[in-house]
Order: sequence, then structure tokens, then C-alpha cells
Amino acid sequence: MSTDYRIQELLAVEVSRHLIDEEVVFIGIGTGGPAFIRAVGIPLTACRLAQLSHAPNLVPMLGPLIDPDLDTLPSSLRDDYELVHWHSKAQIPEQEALDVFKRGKMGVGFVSGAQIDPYGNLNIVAIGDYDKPKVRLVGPLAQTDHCAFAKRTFITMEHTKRQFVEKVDFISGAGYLGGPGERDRVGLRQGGPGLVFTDYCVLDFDEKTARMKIKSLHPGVALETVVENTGFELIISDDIEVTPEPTSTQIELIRQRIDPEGLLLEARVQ
Amino acid sequence: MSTDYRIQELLAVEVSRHLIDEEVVFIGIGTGGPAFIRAVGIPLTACRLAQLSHAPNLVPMLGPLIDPDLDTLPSSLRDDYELVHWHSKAQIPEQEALDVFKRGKMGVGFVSGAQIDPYGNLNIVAIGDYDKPKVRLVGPLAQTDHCAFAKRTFITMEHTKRQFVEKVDFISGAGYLGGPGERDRVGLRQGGPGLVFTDYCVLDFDEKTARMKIKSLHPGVALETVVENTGFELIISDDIEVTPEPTSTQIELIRQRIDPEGLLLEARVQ
Amino acid sequence: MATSNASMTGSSNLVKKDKRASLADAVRLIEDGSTVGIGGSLIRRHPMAVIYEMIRQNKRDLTLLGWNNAVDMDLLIGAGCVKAVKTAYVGMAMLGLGHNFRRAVESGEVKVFEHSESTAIDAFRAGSMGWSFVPTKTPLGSGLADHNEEIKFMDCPYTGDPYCVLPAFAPDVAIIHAHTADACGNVQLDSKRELDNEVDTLIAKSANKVIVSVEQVVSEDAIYQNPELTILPKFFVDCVVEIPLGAHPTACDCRYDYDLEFLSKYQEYAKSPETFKEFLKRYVFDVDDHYQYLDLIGLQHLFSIQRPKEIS
Amino acid sequence: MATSNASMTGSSNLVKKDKRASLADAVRLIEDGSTVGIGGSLIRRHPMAVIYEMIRQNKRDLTLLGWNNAVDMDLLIGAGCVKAVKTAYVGMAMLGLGHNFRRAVESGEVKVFEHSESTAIDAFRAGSMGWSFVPTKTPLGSGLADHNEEIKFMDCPYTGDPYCVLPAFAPDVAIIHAHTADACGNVQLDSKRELDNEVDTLIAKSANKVIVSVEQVVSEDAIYQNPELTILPKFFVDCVVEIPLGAHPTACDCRYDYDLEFLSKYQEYAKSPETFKEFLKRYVFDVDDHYQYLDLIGLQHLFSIQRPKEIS
Repeated sequence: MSTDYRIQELLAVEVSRHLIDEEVVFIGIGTGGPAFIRAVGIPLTACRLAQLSHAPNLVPMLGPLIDPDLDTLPSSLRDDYELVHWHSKAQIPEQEALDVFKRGKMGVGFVSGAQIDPYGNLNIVAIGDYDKPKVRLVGPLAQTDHCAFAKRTFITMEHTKRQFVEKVDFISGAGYLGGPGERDRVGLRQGGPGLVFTDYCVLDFDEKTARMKIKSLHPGVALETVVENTGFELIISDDIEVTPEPTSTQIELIRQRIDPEGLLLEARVQ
Repeated sequence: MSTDYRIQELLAVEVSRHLIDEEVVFIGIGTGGPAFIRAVGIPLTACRLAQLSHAPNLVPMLGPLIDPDLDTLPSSLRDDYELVHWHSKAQIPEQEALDVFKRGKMGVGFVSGAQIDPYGNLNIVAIGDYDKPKVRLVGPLAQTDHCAFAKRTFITMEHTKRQFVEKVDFISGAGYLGGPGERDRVGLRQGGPGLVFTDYCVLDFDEKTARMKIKSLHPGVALETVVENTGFELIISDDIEVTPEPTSTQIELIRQRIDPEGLLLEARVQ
Repeated sequence: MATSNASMTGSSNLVKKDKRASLADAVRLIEDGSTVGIGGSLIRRHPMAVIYEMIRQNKRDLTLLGWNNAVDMDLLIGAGCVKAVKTAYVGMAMLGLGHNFRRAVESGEVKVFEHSESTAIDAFRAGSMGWSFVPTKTPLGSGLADHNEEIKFMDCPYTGDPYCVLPAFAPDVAIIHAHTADACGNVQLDSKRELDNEVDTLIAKSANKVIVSVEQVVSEDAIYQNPELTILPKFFVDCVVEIPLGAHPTACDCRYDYDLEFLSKYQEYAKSPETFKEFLKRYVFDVDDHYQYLDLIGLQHLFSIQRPKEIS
Repeated sequence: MATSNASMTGSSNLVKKDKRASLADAVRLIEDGSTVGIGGSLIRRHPMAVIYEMIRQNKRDLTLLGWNNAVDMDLLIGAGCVKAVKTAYVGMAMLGLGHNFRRAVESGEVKVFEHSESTAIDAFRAGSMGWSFVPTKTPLGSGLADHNEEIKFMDCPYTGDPYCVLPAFAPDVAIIHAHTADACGNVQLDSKRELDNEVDTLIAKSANKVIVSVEQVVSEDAIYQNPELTILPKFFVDCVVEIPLGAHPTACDCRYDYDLEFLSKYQEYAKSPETFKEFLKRYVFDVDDHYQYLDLIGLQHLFSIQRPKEIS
């Protein structure tokens, strides 16, 4: 059943399994290279896979662009002319796109960050002391909105000790904050981190402690590799799974129908 | 110099004199008959007269319709098809039209009411005890917004004792409330009633007392007529003017250019 | 461009959710005692067919929310469905007062929460944004601040300026009328339209459930042609009911005008509770559905209010 | 239809106010120390020609407001014009960090008031509506609530739910770039456009003065053709500056793409303060006006970023 596959294909298939029918899924745009594959390529491929398997009513939302036809990708996902003309079901002003979050209608928000801590708090604002930062980063974008309002966030990360840290230097996206119940205590009535996807594994969060926990290791990845590349203590339970390999049908779907030009999973530019 | 004229022509000319260049002037729509002439016909005619004399940059605004071409009136001002196709400089969502008031950009709002009191407070909500009204009227519409935010309101009224009352039964549009300084005290930082136009006279408000005062009597109207038809004591100063009669040029302009079909000042329907 | 090959999925019979419903089924979503946000303004694009059906189904104790209402609310009030209204206007435009509204408020049968247009709209806006309250200066000094018991007061935390606050409108159900929708529930309006009714979008987004009646159900491809005309993506919409002339006797932008003749007749009937019962019998209870109602109005008359369509 | 007869007015020489201004005159409206709201998002439709001119005029101590900023703010910061920014992003999209921004924040030269996209947009929204503050839940629990000293706290007067509040954005001047305007200042965008930048309208309406650069000045008649494309009626606009390609090197919807080659070059120059001075000399100080700047980029290259136009 298994076949040759690339890590981004494994991740796209794995993400797709966790998408629920009828949910709205928000995907950002505007990055390039590996960040583009993580932030746009994998999520979009996963959305289409989900639509074609178990979630025909899933609604991807790329900023103001709602429910585009994923069978007819534009020649470039970064050219406004192409995006505006991409067949989609709605194009709404950005301010109203953000209202969808605040209104509690967002199912999944895809986010990432320069740092993540055991509670899934994210940082894309500054490294080091906030008032005298070692590295100033770009700022929260809509991450604070994703993390406050989406029913759950799917976090795609590079898996290194520099990124998986004991405490983020700035919370630009609220995870479970200091622990269980704390979101509710500050007034965030829903949401929170759902799953974390890296090149090594899939992680989720322990219900009792709200701390990060290994859910599945990708095929061939050793537990030690994950532990060594994580800057805090992960919860390691007895029931760690192996991330399922993509089936040949899924690989065929991705390569022949969803992303034949490599726009999504190889960040090719036509 | 004078010529035959009708009262609505006199009023249109008089209103036009008080419109200031570059101001935005809000005019409602949706009424019929004599109310239409007062609420729409006279204000629109006045706007065009002002544009053609001293205020070329005056901006009339009819709900979401901004700066329509007053030289090409639609065949009906009550037919949405005609209104939507009327040459105008902008059509904006109604919610944004109301934001223009709140943002403090509205120069003049035209309002009316079933009751007005000496301080220019207006009522179009209920006659009698609010909790057990003798007559329930239609509700405030946007009158509360006009009276709170327009730089000044121009009030067009039928002039009877039933309408000019000592105290309105409900304040749907705030005038000077209980007297000088009270608008500011409740938090209304600008605005207030400017002028009141009736078939007998033009009234303004005394600066010291914020009470209504006769500014000018229309030609041929006796002071007693005004006093008899007003249900409260008016300030009567020594310098009451006579409302200027329209010139023959103005009458010609109205009848031949601005309102040749009688759509505005006779509420004719084509 | 990728080739389309459904057989590759092994699930070629995956079907999208069809949100089309019959008028009767859609209106069954509205429970007695609920709050209902009504789209449309003045005598324009109110979801009248839905309202007639609400009367047919004998809804009771409703609280109606709107910002500029007419025959829509007057009818529901006259039929005894309503206990309270929150809006800036209930009247019949150039035809004067809403007789049923007037009687019901004077008798104390219906309670009014007074609003100005901006306070009602901003309450929907807050609801559409998921906030539970909204600040406003509009009611300061007016009778709204005295008599609408929901209005509270606060000072701006920065300037110290006095403000009123209002609770957001968050109706149990919103009912609006639009031009087109696909079966999935993506709702569109023609590009040339009266912009007073843009508030409809806020009303829908503020609600827990949304019923949209449309002139016409169109294909998904038709929606794709002009995505910027979509006022509600499908995830805001619970059901779509196709009802041509569903706003009659109110206007529908550049498609058809309001029916002044019918509305004048309505005003005659509404003059007394007794004659209004005759109206309800004739135009609501004695007709089985919307098409029988239209038959009563008559094809020739309906053609007379048609406008040249501009469907982009 | 009425006949047009200007002689009847006795004032046939009444002329409408012409709001067109030269780039230099327009930018003179911006005073040192003022707050400036900047339109555009990411690397799209920022008013770049206006920004270059601000540098040429050596503006100082500016506080910049935006919601999603890139080369626009990075340039002004690199040129030493800025003391603080309030926005959710300053970066170079797919080209990484904004080097000048990074250096200036790390050194403490520029202070950042942290925002998320929704808090910045809602602050403009409040300003555009004339309110002095706005409630929001977005910052709850995040570093924004700790570190943006302008954020305060309150409970919903109805539900008791915790909220943050923000002061409205009400910049002294807003600068935005649009497609067309008439000489009176009615500003339009093409109907097919990227809807991220609809926020521009809120930015403009929130400001005390508004400078709009446009690709093209058009006749009043052209505006009449599609009144629903007007994003700002003239009473919101103080001056209109015609500058073709005025958003370069950022994109302008379906008219032209962003100039990735130029932006990459910019990133090279911006790597150090010394080399960035060379950029400023070459592309800003040593050119007299926008056309000389375009000449430097070169006609052939400018044609390569053109997109098929779809105007209204």
C-alpha cells in the first residue's frame, strides 16, 4: 500500500484527516519558500483532500477570498490579478473576514511562529527581552485573532530547540496561556491550540495539564529525535501512534489532480 | 422685481440662502404629499439654487445616494430603479451614510416632527404619556442622529399650536434640551437646531436662552398670526425682518431649470 | 490546470449539502417566543413571503428586531404574533402610520424598545462582529436614553466623554430576502441595487440561524462569475427558499417596485382590527402558498411593477 | 429633463473647487510630529510616491498608523522620519524581515504599539465612525494586553464578560493610493480588486486630513457611470495627486503587480544603514520627481509588471 512520498505529502494527508466537514478553514498568504509550503501549500492541499474524501462542504478562506475552486488553481498564488480572478464563492472586505473570527464562525486557523511553548503559546513579535529585543520580528499579523477565536488552531512549525521553548518571549497568539482554565479566566470563551504539525511528529495537548504531548511520530522518526529537538519536557504517553503513511491513491490525487504543477507543495512559481 | 410666487418657492429660496458652500446636506426620502414637499422638495430645490448661486460645492445626500446630478432629476424620486440609476457621485451602504453623521462630517440635516418645543426639541415617537400614548407615531428614524451630530439642523414644520408646544412628549431629536449648555453637559459636542421654516416665518434660537425667536416673517404675514399659532412664548425682538421675496430670476430658475415638471415643489408623480 | 477525475477519489458520490428548503419547513425553524431579525428597509425588500408563512404557522410572542420597518412588522403585529419590537421605525412610508402597530402600542399589547437608525444598525453591527455590546453617542439627551431600558451609560476610558452603551442584537433567527443564491447557501445581490439594504448583511451575520428567501436559485458556476456580489458565504446561511416575488408588496431593488396599489388596499383593511381580519383571511389564511397569493394579486398587475432587470 | 441654461443663474463662472495638487504641495500638509495613517496592505497599494516625497521633504518624528505594512513603513523608518508605529505587521512579505524596522526597534529608536490585524482595523473603524474608543476581545491573554500601554480593560455592562478597549485611530493625515478620482476629490477603485485593501476607506475616514494619490484623474462623468465604485465622496478628501504607478514597488490590484526584482534590490540595500543611505540617495534624493524615479526603474521593466487592466 505504501509508496514513495515526500514529507509535505505526508503532512498534507495527515492534516486533511483532522479537518471536519462544513468547517471554515483560514489560510494566510504572502510568504515564500519553505514558509509558503508550511503556511499555504500543505493546508490548501489538505483542504482539497478533505473535500474529496470526507468533507465536501469544507470552506477554505484565504484572506478575503472564500471557498475558491481548488480544482482550478491560479497560475500563481501571489499575483493579485490571478487571485482576484480565481473562481471563488465570495470575496469580502478584509475587515469582514476578520469579523468571521470574532463572530466565532472560524473552525480552523493555520498559524506558525518563531517560538512555541508547552502550552501552545506562540510568538512572532520579538526574541529576547521585549523592551530591548535581540531580534525584532514582523508583528502578530492576524495571529492574535486566530488564537483567540478559531475553534482550534493547527500549528505548523519547524521542529528545533530554538523554536520549541520553555517560555515564549512574547505571546502574540494565546495558547493555553499558563495552564488549564486560564483561557476562560481571561475571557477567551472558545478555541485554543488543536494540533501541532512538524517534520518529525504530530503533537496535541493533554487535557488535564494543557501541555504539549506527542500524538504520533512520522514513520521512521525516533522518539529521541523529537525529544532532542524540543526545548521543553513533552508529555510522552504509552499510546504514541505512527503517523499513517499516505496511500498510493492519496499520492496520486495530490500529484495528478490537486497539485500537478507543484505550486502548493514545492512552492514552484510558474 | 417681485413676481407671483408660491409659498414653497419662497421657502426654497430662503433655505438656499442659509446653505454654506462645501457642506454636506442630508435629505430624507420616503414620504408623500405635503410632507414630501417639506422634507424633500424644498430642501432639494434649495440645494440646487445654492449650487447655482453661492455654493457650487454643496453636497446633497439622499440616504445612500451622494451628490446626485440635480440637473437631471429622475422621473420619480420614489422608485428604486430610478434612484439607483440617477447620476450620482457615490452610492454608499446606509450604515456608512449614518457614520458620516457620527463622524461629524454632516453640515445640515433636514428634520421635522409632530411636536417641537421652545428649545427645538423634536418628537416623532408618541403623543401623550409615553407609557400609555394617545397616538403612537412612527419612531425616530434617523432623527436622533441628525439632531445629535449634524452641525445644525434645519427644521421644516407645519405651524400650528398642536405642533409648537411648551414641552414635547418625547425627545426623539435633541434640540437645546433644557436650555443653554445642556447639550454639552450630556455629551453632545456640536450641533443643535439652526433654523425653523414654516409657512408663516423663519425662526432661530436666542443665544443667551437657547429659546426660539422669530427671525423673519414671510411677506404679508402678521406677527399675531405667528403668535396665535404657537403654543409657547416666542422671543420677539425689535429686529424681525421680512423674509425676502424670491427674485424673478430665482423663480425662473426654479420653474424652468430646477423643477420644470413639478416633481419637487408640487410632489407630482410622472 | 489540473484534470478533473472524480473516480480517483474513490468517493465520486460525495455530495454537497443542499440548503434549499420549502417555505413551510424553513419557517418551522422559528420558535414561539424567539427574537427575529428582519431584513429590508422602509417598503423595500422585506422577506414578505416568509412573514406571511409565519402568520400561517401562528407564531406567538416574537420579539422583532430591525432598523426601518413597515408592512413586515405591521402585519406580524396585526396577526398577534408579536410581543415587542426593537427598531427605529414602523410606518407605511408615504401611506402614513402603521395602523396595527399604532393600536398595539397604544393598548400596551406590544412593547417598543426605541432606537434611532444608527443605534439599531450599530447593535446589529456589534452582533455581526461577535461583541456583546456597543458604545454610541446617538441617544445622549434624547428620550431613547430615558425610555429604552436596555441603554446604559459609561465614560470613554480615554477622553472621559459620556457615551451610551447598547446590548448587541443577536437574534435567534434572521430572515432576509435576496436576489439569488446557490443550493449551498451562497447568497448574492445584483450589482445595481439600493444600498439602504446593505444592513441586511449585518442582520444576517448577527443571528444564530439565518433563513434567506431569494428570487431565484442559481448554479454554483453563476456564483463564481462575480464573487464580490456574494453578501453571505454559505457558512452564515441555514436555509435558502426560492420564492419569486418574495418581497411583494415591498420593492426588490431594480427587479420590481413596491406595489403601492396593494399597500393602499392594505392600509384600508388595517384601519380596524375587524377589517384586518378579513385581509388576513383573504391573503394569508385562505391561500395555500405564495403562488396562490400571487394569483390573487394577478399576473397583469404583477407585470406592472416589474422593472428592467440588470442582473450582473 | 430640464434644459441647462447657466446664464439664468447670473453666475455662469461659478467653478467647483479643484482639489488636485502637486505631489510636493500635497505632502507639505504633513507636519513634523504628526500621526499618519497609511493605506495598503502587505506589499499592495501603499502610497509609495507620497512616501518617497515625505522623505524628500525630510519629515520628522512621525507616528505611523496602519494594519499591515511593509516597504512603506520600512522606508520611512530607514530615512529617520519615524518615532513610533502602531500596526500589526512591518515586514517584506516573502522577502523576510524589514531590516530598517528591525534595527530601529532593536535600538529603541522606534517604539511599537503592538496590534493584531483586527485591533488595528477596529481602531480605524472606530475613528471612521467618530467614536473615541472601541471594545475588543482580541488582545485578551496576549502580549498585546501587557505591552501596548494604550490598551485598557472593562467588563461588558450586560454579560460581565472581560473586554479590552482601545483608543480610536484618528490620524492627523491619511495617505492612500487609489485607481481614479475626479478633480473634486471623489475617489474610485476598479470593481475587480483585491479586497484586503478595503480597509483603506476606514483609514481615510478616520483621519483629519486625507491625501489620495491616484493612477489617473478622470472626469466627473466617468464617476457618474459607476457611483457604487466610489470609496470616498469628495467631502472626505483634501487633495488628489495624479501619479501613475504611484504604488510602485507595491502592487496595484489588477493594474500592476508588485515589483519583486526591485523589492529584492531594496532588501539588499537595507541590510546595513550605510548601504541604505545609497538607496535613498539613488532612488529618492537624487531624483527630482516621480517620473525620474520611474525612469530609473526603466520602461521595459515597468511594462513587465503590468497586468491586463479591468477598469470598472
